[in-house]
Formats: sequence, structure tokens, C-alpha cells
Amino acid sequence: MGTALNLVFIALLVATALLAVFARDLLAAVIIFSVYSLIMALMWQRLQAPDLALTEAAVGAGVTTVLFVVTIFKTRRREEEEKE
Amino acid sequence: MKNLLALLFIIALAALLLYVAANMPPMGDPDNPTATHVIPRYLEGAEKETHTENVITGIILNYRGYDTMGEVTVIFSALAAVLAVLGRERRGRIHAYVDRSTVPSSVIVRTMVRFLVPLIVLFSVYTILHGEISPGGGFQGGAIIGGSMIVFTTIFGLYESSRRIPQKVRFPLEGSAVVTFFLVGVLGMVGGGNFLTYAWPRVAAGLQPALVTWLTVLVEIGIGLGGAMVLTSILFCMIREEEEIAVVA
Amino acid sequence: MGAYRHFPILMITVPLVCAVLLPFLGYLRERWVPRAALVPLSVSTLLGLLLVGKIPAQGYLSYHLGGWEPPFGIEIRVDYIGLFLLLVVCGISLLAMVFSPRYIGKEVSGGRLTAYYVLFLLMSGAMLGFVATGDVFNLFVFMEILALTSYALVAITGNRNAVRAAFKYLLMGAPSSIMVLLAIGLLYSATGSLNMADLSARIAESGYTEVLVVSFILFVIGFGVKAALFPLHMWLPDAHSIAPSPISAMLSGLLVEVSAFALLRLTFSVFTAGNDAIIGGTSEAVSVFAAAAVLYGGIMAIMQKDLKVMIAYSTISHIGYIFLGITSFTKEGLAGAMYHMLDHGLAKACLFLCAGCIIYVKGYRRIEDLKGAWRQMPWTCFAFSVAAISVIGIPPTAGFISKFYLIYGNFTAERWPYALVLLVGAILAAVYCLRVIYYMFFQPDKRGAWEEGGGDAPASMLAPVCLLAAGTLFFGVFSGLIIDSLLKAAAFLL
Amino acid sequence: MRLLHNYHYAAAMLLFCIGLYTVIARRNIIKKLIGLNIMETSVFFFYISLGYLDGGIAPIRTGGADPARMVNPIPQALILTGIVVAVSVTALALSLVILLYRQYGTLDVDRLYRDEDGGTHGGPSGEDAP
Amino acid sequence: MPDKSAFSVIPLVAVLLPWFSLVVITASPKKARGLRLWLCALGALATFGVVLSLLPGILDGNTYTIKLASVVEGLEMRLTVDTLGYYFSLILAFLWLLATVYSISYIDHKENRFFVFMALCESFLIGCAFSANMFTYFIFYELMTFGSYPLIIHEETAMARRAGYKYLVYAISAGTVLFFAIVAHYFWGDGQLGFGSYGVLSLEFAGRAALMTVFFTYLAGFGVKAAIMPLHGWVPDAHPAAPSPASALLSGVILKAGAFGIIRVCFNVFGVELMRDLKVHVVMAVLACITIVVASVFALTQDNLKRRLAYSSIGQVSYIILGLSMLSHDGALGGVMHLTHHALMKGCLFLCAGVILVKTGKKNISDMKGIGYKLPITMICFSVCALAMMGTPPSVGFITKWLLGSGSLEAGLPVYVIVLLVSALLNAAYFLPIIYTAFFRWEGDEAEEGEEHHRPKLAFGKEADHEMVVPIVILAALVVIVGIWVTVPGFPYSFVSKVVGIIFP
Repeated sequence: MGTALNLVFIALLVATALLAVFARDLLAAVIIFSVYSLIMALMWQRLQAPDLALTEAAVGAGVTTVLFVVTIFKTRRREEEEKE
Repeated sequence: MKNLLALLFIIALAALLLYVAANMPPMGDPDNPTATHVIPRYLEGAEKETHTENVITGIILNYRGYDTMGEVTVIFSALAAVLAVLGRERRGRIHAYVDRSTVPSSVIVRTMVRFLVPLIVLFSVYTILHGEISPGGGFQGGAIIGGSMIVFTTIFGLYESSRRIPQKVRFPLEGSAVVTFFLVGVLGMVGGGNFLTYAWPRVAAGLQPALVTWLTVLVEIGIGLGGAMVLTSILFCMIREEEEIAVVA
Repeated sequence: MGAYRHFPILMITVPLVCAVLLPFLGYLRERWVPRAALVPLSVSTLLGLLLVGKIPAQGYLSYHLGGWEPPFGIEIRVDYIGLFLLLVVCGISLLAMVFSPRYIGKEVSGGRLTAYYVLFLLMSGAMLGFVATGDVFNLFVFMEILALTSYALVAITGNRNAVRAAFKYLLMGAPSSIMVLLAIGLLYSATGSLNMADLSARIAESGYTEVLVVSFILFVIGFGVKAALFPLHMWLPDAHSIAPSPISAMLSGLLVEVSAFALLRLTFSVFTAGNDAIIGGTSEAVSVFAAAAVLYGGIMAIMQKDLKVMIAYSTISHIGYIFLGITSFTKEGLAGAMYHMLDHGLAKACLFLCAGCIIYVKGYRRIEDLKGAWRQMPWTCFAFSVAAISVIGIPPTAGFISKFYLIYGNFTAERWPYALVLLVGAILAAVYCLRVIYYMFFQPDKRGAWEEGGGDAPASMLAPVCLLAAGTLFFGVFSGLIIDSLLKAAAFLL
Repeated sequence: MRLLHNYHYAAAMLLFCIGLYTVIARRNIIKKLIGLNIMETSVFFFYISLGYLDGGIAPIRTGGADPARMVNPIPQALILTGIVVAVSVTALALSLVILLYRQYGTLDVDRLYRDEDGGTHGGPSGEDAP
Repeated sequence: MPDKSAFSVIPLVAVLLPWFSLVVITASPKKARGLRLWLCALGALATFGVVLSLLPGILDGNTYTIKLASVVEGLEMRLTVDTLGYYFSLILAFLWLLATVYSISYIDHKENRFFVFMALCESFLIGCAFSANMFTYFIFYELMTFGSYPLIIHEETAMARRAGYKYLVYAISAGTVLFFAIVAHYFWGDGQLGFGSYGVLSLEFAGRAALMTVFFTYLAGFGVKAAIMPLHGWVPDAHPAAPSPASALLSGVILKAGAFGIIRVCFNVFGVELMRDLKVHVVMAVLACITIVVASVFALTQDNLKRRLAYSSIGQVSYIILGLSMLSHDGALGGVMHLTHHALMKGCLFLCAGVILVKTGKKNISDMKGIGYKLPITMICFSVCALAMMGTPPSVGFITKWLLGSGSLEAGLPVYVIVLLVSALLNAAYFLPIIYTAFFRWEGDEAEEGEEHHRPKLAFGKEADHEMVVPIVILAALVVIVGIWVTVPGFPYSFVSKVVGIIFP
């Protein structure tokens, strides 16, 4: 049971990471990244690291994401088009 | 072409790293080098030696306190760096786009936030002070305070929130973590031990447990306050409007 | 054990704490900040000087933080080589700090002045901690302080090129830090320890050779970026040339070397030099890259038109020297590499500060503009020449001694091609350095840009420059004071 | 097969590579920074997996928990530091991005570094002609 | 090293004394040109005096030594005055004194720079002469290289710059090669760089290939300064470009610093036995012979006087190499003595060329018709030296040629005699036309045959300043005197015979 759940988590991690990387909307990418951080925090809780789960939820999913969002508001939301 | 090269490099690196993963000690095995070498003493002795039930807190603040001193210096450096790049806001004149948001937040949200933020801060205080017993500790608590400030700022605007934690409050507290660590360290030296020794050899053995506990709490508070203020300052610095920032084009 | 056992930790923490306290002073009296910032560095230098003679060439001073014995707590371990580098760091930081006020006052806008000094002190303290630590994770922590402060200091002018260069530096530096972190994790997984001395014992009996090999490779890549080893050097020319000159001096004279020193420390104290199964192949590759760096840096430096970019490329070349010395795995090569760290630190700092003087007085950056500079700035030009001669490796400067030992070390290891590369590097250095000296002293000033008696740089800038130049001469003539002990210490490391 | 047993490690390495690929190959600098964070998190994940013990419990001795069953606390302690470092670097990087965007009006590295050769010589004191 | 070795500060004083000029020039007022420069000359005189004060002790077989700094065991900066080094320093200080006096009236612009670097160069060269080991020698040698650069480009014409650039390129490449040689020497010499009376290297420590590498890198490194043929490229450019006193010193002393290095390598590093064993002397001999002949042929084709003299120098310095390569008593004696002999002759010749340049502005030989009547003393001295160069007795040139010839017979290789004869012929072929042009041709002499009354009158007493004429006369006189009273103590023979006597008993 445990292994299966772990595998599901890992699959989610990889999927969110890839989505965050390839999303064209930067804001979406950042939000997906915060989801990734949350899943990571859950994963760590499963690995018996409650301190870190707490920290990651607060810092990784919280502060980091907000910093990204602030930056995106101050710059631009979409990736620039490929131009040759 | 460049992307292809990068991809090839990454694939090679992935192969290498997976090869390592396949050759590493099996995960979770109690006979691993990691599980047999330094650990037993920490797990057995932490409670007696550092007077913290949470072994991680014991390691962070006591066994490897020097690392944590480095850590708080890192976050202070980050603040100094951000301020050096963006410049600190002038006192009392601080605005951000959230203040002029075209979508006014509803009364329900405002009330909820007004109600929630004190609770979050309370929780963070608990996290800070209770760090040696339960999960959590100084930095986590500080980060939670920072989170609460984020919530407050997004709803009420930067002007409001910077009135709640004005610069003259943040300014002296930003370095508190490093200073606390340094003071505790020097006290350890004065107390006859080494830098960052909590159980001073010059103090009677009976007093040492209380001393260690109080010093630990002191450091926790220092880290919590420092972390919270630094995160808040960084956030304010990044979020505020930029008319103040010198643009050298 | 007297009170001096506390000195290393105080050397490290005093600048850090003073950096934290400096904003208060900046709040009260901003004018005092530059002078106040000198105090902690002077204290560190003094403490370091007091330690001289206390540490034997073949021993070390071990300081257990928190009183926990090494595998459990963090250890500060200062051996002879470490103390040597600590003193180099202290001295050069102090001189760069003395140089700063006038120069920075001109380039950095008002609000950031305090931030500059805070970051500068943090950087110096972190370098000291980085050199002295005996714990691999602690190494990482100090590396991050160093990295953060150096990114910010490169960008401190707020100039668009500066920000861009800093970001480029960050884009290469941050992943490299993570690689180091991963390498530490792999090392830990195979041994279960983080203390360097303990690690070297545990590595000897560890069965996980593959893990250790990859860990070493990642260390080399990670620190290779920080030290600008040849294929990973792309950030250096921009960052070092665009940063304010005292910062260029710090980055080029110290930061790069300190990173190379970390790799040296890991190679010899952790992975133990004789361990061919783990480090053999990688160190061969590093030799090849280092040789390429010597040639590439030299050739690129010859092609540059901008003085500071030229000096930056010269740094790439000289990092190659240091790595060629380290990878010779002989005591002579190692002592040469250490001595080269001293010499290169002094000489490069001096060159960048001289460039700073020229920029301060005239605003010139191109080498062509230096024609006849001698008339107006005799002291600067003279100091520049002495340092440049040391970079080439002409006696009686310190560069000659270090180069001698580097080549001799490669001889002893029977690595003829590398010895030859070192010689060719010296010729390349001669070409790019002598060109500048030639322009300064012997070319007529056709544009009339330099006026006789027009005033050299102010004394607070000239003093550090001249001291550094005198240092290269002093350590060239009286090298016997140090190199003997360095040889012994190197033999001890092997 | 050890790799299947160590699938946590493998996953961490995979995420590391995804992050590094993003840093190297993506042109948008925000994406690069997201990649950087993915790299960092993956290494933290690796560390925590390193400390895991089969059937372990969190290393908190409240209520007389058995020390022999606790997971390894050292990686967790280290990673706490690591997280702080990561957020610091991210904050600095993002403030640089804000400044860069204001000065160049782009988030695309190719455009950012396009006029590099001309740019290098400008330097802090601007034009060097007297 | 001989037994009687005493600590003495005099070597250090001799090295540091030239810096006196530096102090004088920076300290004295800008207007008092004469005072400043004469004080510089006084500095050179004092240096010569200090060097001279060691003469009795050296003739007794003493050595004087002082340690300056030490890097590690076997790698130290030490000054030791032994007979060979003293021999070099004596001629060096003497020639320098004359050239400094000469310069006072010759140099007309930027004299501060010129005198300062003259003095620095002298300091470094004395350091070379007094070096106790290769390490010290190399340090002073390199310093001297850079100290002499401003002398070469002193005129700051385009030609001078080009010559200076060429000089630097050659010198730096040579320095690098030499650096390699020193490291290799240190490596295969078992960590010793000192000089021994019979050589210090031996086949015990290293293989033949290794030792040959060391030898040839040394030869190539010093060969650039000593202008051995494929490496001579900078010489013909540098000499005409430099001011005449600087050319005199370049040719008389700085080229000799390279030759002196080779002498040190042959006598004190490798030793005669080892050289014979390795057969490296054959290569030296072949190179020297080629240089002697080819340089003389080149000299024939030059019209610029100083350029011709420069090629002549290239050939003459190789006499020293040739003498060494004979590995015989007389050959070595002749070679090493030629160091001084050539310095006297060529120094005088270049100083004469300087007078011609200053007084008439003529550089090319074809323009010098009748110049002997305008500048009789100068041209008489010139002729004396030129005749000495050809080997006419009684002169130092004859002594050299005689000894070299005797040495080649001693070594059983009469082919060298042929080379020497060819060289003497070629010398005659390029020097006699100068004398002929100066004294037997005059303006308008080709218009009508036999119109001797048009010949100009000898104009004694209206020549250049005394500062310029006196050194020339002294040198020319010495060329003859040393060639007659060979064995006077203090003249070359008294030193060289001692050195060579030890090596070839």
C-alpha cells in the first residue's frame, strides 16, 4: 500500500514538475510549482520529516510562490514568443 | 541545436545519476552507513545532552548550531542583497499595486483575514516556542509570520500592512538572529566552554539543564523574530512601487 | 591551550556580526560607516597574525563548536595552509576595504552605501569561515553566503550591464551550489559522516566506490563553476570586469581562489590524494581542462581591448595554474599552488585596484587610452607594472617563486606537457601584461589625455595599491619565510 | 534490483535533471528560476529519503518513543538550512529579474544577452571618452 | 669553490651602489643637469672603486659571500665573488664608468630616464657577475633584461620601438626557456643550483637525455643574449637603434652576460668531463663556427656603421663559445679572455661611432669620406681597435686569436684554425674599407686623380667634448697595453689563467 501511494506521489511530482516547466503562462507555471511544493511537503511527511513538511509548506509553497507571483506582476505574465 | 546539446548533456547526467542511485545503499536499511555511524548518539543522547525532545531541534540549535548561525547569516545576506539591488523603501511612503487593486476584496474576506491573522501569528509563536518538543522551531515560525503578512498585504494593501509592522520595528530586529547567536556563542566562551557551548562548564552541574533550555529558547526566539522580519522586509521591498528605485540605464 | 584557540572562530564571526550591526550605524551616522567597517577586518587580521607561529607546519588547530567532539559537532580546523590562506583573505579584504570609500562613493548611489559595506563584511567573514571549516555541510553554508553576497555586489551599481552580469553569474552559480549540495548528500550516503577528517577515514573503508566517484565529479563541477575552471568560466569575464573595482579585486583575488582551495581541501583531506580509484580519472580530466584554461585565458586576454576584461581573462588563466599545481599531487606542486594563491591574490587585487584608480581619476577603461598614463599617474602605473610582472612570473616577484614550484611540481610528477603549458602561459602573460606597461610608460600620449601633475589617485586609494605591489615584491624576495613551511605542510597533506 | 528499491533516489535524480534542463535550455528567466527551485527541492527530497528508515518514526522523543526506530534526523536538520538558502537565492534572483525587466523590457535570455559584446565595455562609469 | 670563503658585505654594496644614481636623480633639482649627471658618474666611479677594492683578496684566491634571501635549501639568493665572477664584474664596472662619463655629453634628452636605467642595469649586471648559483643569476639576468629595454628605445623613434619590441620578444622567450632550464636543472641536479669548480651535475642523478635537455635549454636561453646564430635576430636592430653608449654596453657587456652564463654552465654546472661525455661541445662548436663566418659575411654587406659593428659583435661573441667548445686549456683561456678583450675593442668602436654620429650626423659608411681628418683622434682610436679586431699584434685581438689557435691545435682540431683565419680575413674585409674611407678618401677626390692638395688638414683639438674623447682614448690605449703586458695582475690573464688552471691542470 505504502509503496503504491509513494509511487503515485512521485508520478504526481514528475508530472507537476514537467507541467511547471512547459506551461506557457508563467503565472500558471508558478501556481503549478506551488502545487509541486505541496506534494513534496506531503511526501516528506510520509518520510517522517514533519519539521520539513511544515517548513516546505510555509516557505516553498508559500513565500517562494508569493515572491514569484509578485515578480510576475511586476514583469510580464506570458513567455515571449520564439523568434528566429 | 543548443537545446539538443543541453538535452544530450542532461540525458548523460541522468544516466550517471541513476547509475549512482542503483549503486547506493538500499534505502531504509538499518545497516546503512548513514544509520549506523553518527546517528545513534544523537538519537540516544539528544534528550540528555541538549534537553530537547525534538532531536532535529537539538541538532539544529546545539550539535550543529554553527550551521544554523550560517543559515541565519544567509538569510540576512539575502535581505542585504535584495536591499542592495532594489533599495530600501523610504519610511512612511510605501505603496504597491495591491493598494490600487481594481477588484476590491469583499467584506467577508476582510473580516476573515482580520480574524485569521492573529491566529496565524499565535500559531507561529507556538511553533517557535514549542520547537524543542514538537515539530517546528524558530525559522518555521518566522516563515509562518511572513506568510501571515503576505495574506494581510494581499487583502489590505501594502500601506496598511507596513503600518502594522513599520520599518522602525523591522529594522532593529532583522539582524536579531545573528546577534543572538553571536551573544550565546560568546557567552559560551565566557562560560568556560567553546563558542556556542550551551552547558557552561563554569556553572554548577545542577543549573546546566535549565541554562541549556533557556538559551535554546532564546535562540529560537531570535531566529523566529529575525526570520519573520527578514522575510517581511524582502516581501515589502519586492512588492512596493518602484518610483524610489534609482534606474541607472 | 591558551585563549588563542578561540581566535579562528572570532576571526570568522566578528565580521559577520559587525556586518549585521552596521546598518544601525548607517542609520545614525552614514559617514562613519566606511571607517567603522574597517574595524572588524582589522580585528580579524590581528587575530590571524597572533595565530602565526602557534600552528606548526605539520599540525592543525581543531576547535569544536559547542564543545561537541568532531563527528558529532562541527569542527573548525585550521592547519598551516588554512592559516596561510586566512591571512591572505584578511589582508586583501582589508586593503580592498581601505580602497573602497572614495571609489564606491563615486559609483554607488547614496542609499546603497551601507548595503555595500554590509555585503562586503559578510563576504569577507564568509570567506574566512569557508576556509577554516572542517565540515562539508558547513562548507556549503558559507559558500552560499559567499555566493549571495557576490551576486549582489556585482550588481550593486544598479547599472544595466552590472545587473545582467550578476544575473548571468547567478544562473551559473546557483545550479553549481545545488550540485555541491547533491555531492555532499552522496558523500553522506556512502559514509554517514560530514566531518572532513572523519570522512577521509570512512571513505577508506567504504564499499560504495561508484557513489564516491560521482560525488567527487559533482564537487568538481560545482566548485569548478565557482572557481571558473575553463569550460565553466563563462560568467567570470562579465562579472569581474563590470563589478566595482574593489569587488573585482575581491572576486578575482580571493573568491576564485578560495573555491579552488575548497576543492584542494576536499581532494586531499577528504578523498585522500592516493585514492586513484575515486579521484584518478576526474583529476586527469581536471588537469586537461586546467591546461586548456591556461592557454584559453591567456589568448583571450591578449585579444581584449578593455583593461578589466583583460585582467579577468588573466584570472581564468591563473586558475588553470593553480589547478595544474593541485593535480600534480606532489608537495612541490601543492606548495606552488598555495603560494600562487597568495601571489595571484596580491597581484590580481593590485591590478584591479589600479584599474579602479584609473577609472576613478579619468574614467578610462580601454587599454589604448592608457598611452602615456605614466605622466599623470606614476604611482598607479608603477604599482600596476610590479603586479603585472608578478603575473608574468618574472623575478624577483612572488609570481616567479610560485611558478617555479608549479613547474617543478609538474616535473616531479613527470607531467612534461603540463610543465610546457605553464611556460607557454607565462609567455602569453608576458604578451598581455607588457603591452599595457608599454602603453603606460613608453607610448606617446598623442591625444593629450594625460596631463603631468594632473594628480594621481587619492592617497587612500594609492596606499592599498602600493602595499599590494610591495607585497608581491616582498613575498618574492623573502619567500623563504613561507615556502619552506608550505612544503612541509603539503608533504603532511599528501 | 537496487534501483527499483531505491526509487525515491531515482525520482529525486530525475527531478534534478528536469530542473537542470530547465535552467540550461529554457529561455525565459522565470522558468529558469522555477527550474532552479525544482532542482533544489529534488535534492532536499534526496536527502530526506536518505534518512528514512523502514518503519521509522519522526525523531521526536515526546512520549518515550523508541530511538532505535527513529529516522535519521541529520538530513532533516541539514535540509532546514537548505530550504532557507533556497528561498534566499530565489529572493535575490527575483529582485534581479525585476530590475532586469525594468532595464531591458524582456525576460528572454537570448534577447537579454544579445548585445553583450557591445555591452561589456560600457561599465559602471558609462562612456569612457572624456 | 675555493677554500678560503669569507663573509663580506662588499658584494652587496657593489650591487646596491648604482642605486645611488637613482637617489641623486630623484633628489637633486631639475635645473642642475651637469651636477646630477656628474654625480651619477661619481656613482659609477664609486662602484668601480668598490669592485676594485676586492682585487688583492681575489688575487690571493679568496672568495667573498653574502646570503640575501633563502627560499628553501638549495634555492637561495646568494652573492659570492669568485675569480670568474670578479673578472666579469671588473670589466663591467670599468666599461660602465667610461660609458657613463661619455653619456654626459652624448645624451641630450630624457637624460634622467637614461641614467637611472643605466645605473639599474649596472646594478643587476654586477648581481649577475656575483651570483653564487643559477637561481640568483637568473633573477638578476631577467631584471637586467627589463632594465636594458629603456636604454634600447631611448631615442623613441619608430625604429627604436620596433627594435625594442623585437628585443623584448626575444628576451622573454629566452627567459622562459631559461626558466625551464633552471627548473630542469633543479630537478635533475638533485635540488642543487650552485656552481662547483668542476661542475655539479653528473650522470649519477639523471640520464643522458635529461642532462642534454638541460644543457641545450641553457644554451638556447643564454644563446639569445649571446647572439648565437639562429637566435641573434634582435642584435642588428637593437644596436643601431640605441644611443651609442648604450650600444657600447649592449655589445660590450650585455651580450657578454649571455656568454658569461654559458661559461658558468660549461665550467661550473656541467664541468668539462661531463660535457666531453655528453659530446655537447660539438654542437656548440658547430654553431659557433657558423656564427663566426656567417655574421662576418653579413657584416660585409652592411652600410650602416653601427649595424656592421653589431654583426661584428655577433661573430666576436661566438669566439668565446668556440673557445669553450674546444675543451682545451688554451682554448678556454682564449675564449674567456676574449670576454674582456672584445668588450674593450667593441666598446671603443661604438663610442667612436657615437662621436661620428654626434659631430657629423653620419650613419652610413659610404658617407664617411674624409672623416678621419675632421675627427682625427676618434678615427685613430677607431683604427687601432679595428686593427686589433683583425688580430694584428700587438693588441688584445691578437692574444685571443693566438690562444684560440693554440687551443684548437691542443684539442687536435686544426679546422678551427681555418675558421679563425677566414674570420680574420673577413674582419679585415669589413674594417679596412672603413679606415680607408675615413683617411684616404675625401669629398671630391674622384673628380681628378692626384689632386692631393685638396686633402683636408688634420683638425686636432676641435673634436667632441672631453667627456666623449677621453673614454675612447683610454679604451684604445688599453687595447694595446693589455695586448702587450698580458700578465700584469688585474689584467684578464691573471684571473682567467687561475680559473682555467684549475679546470685543465
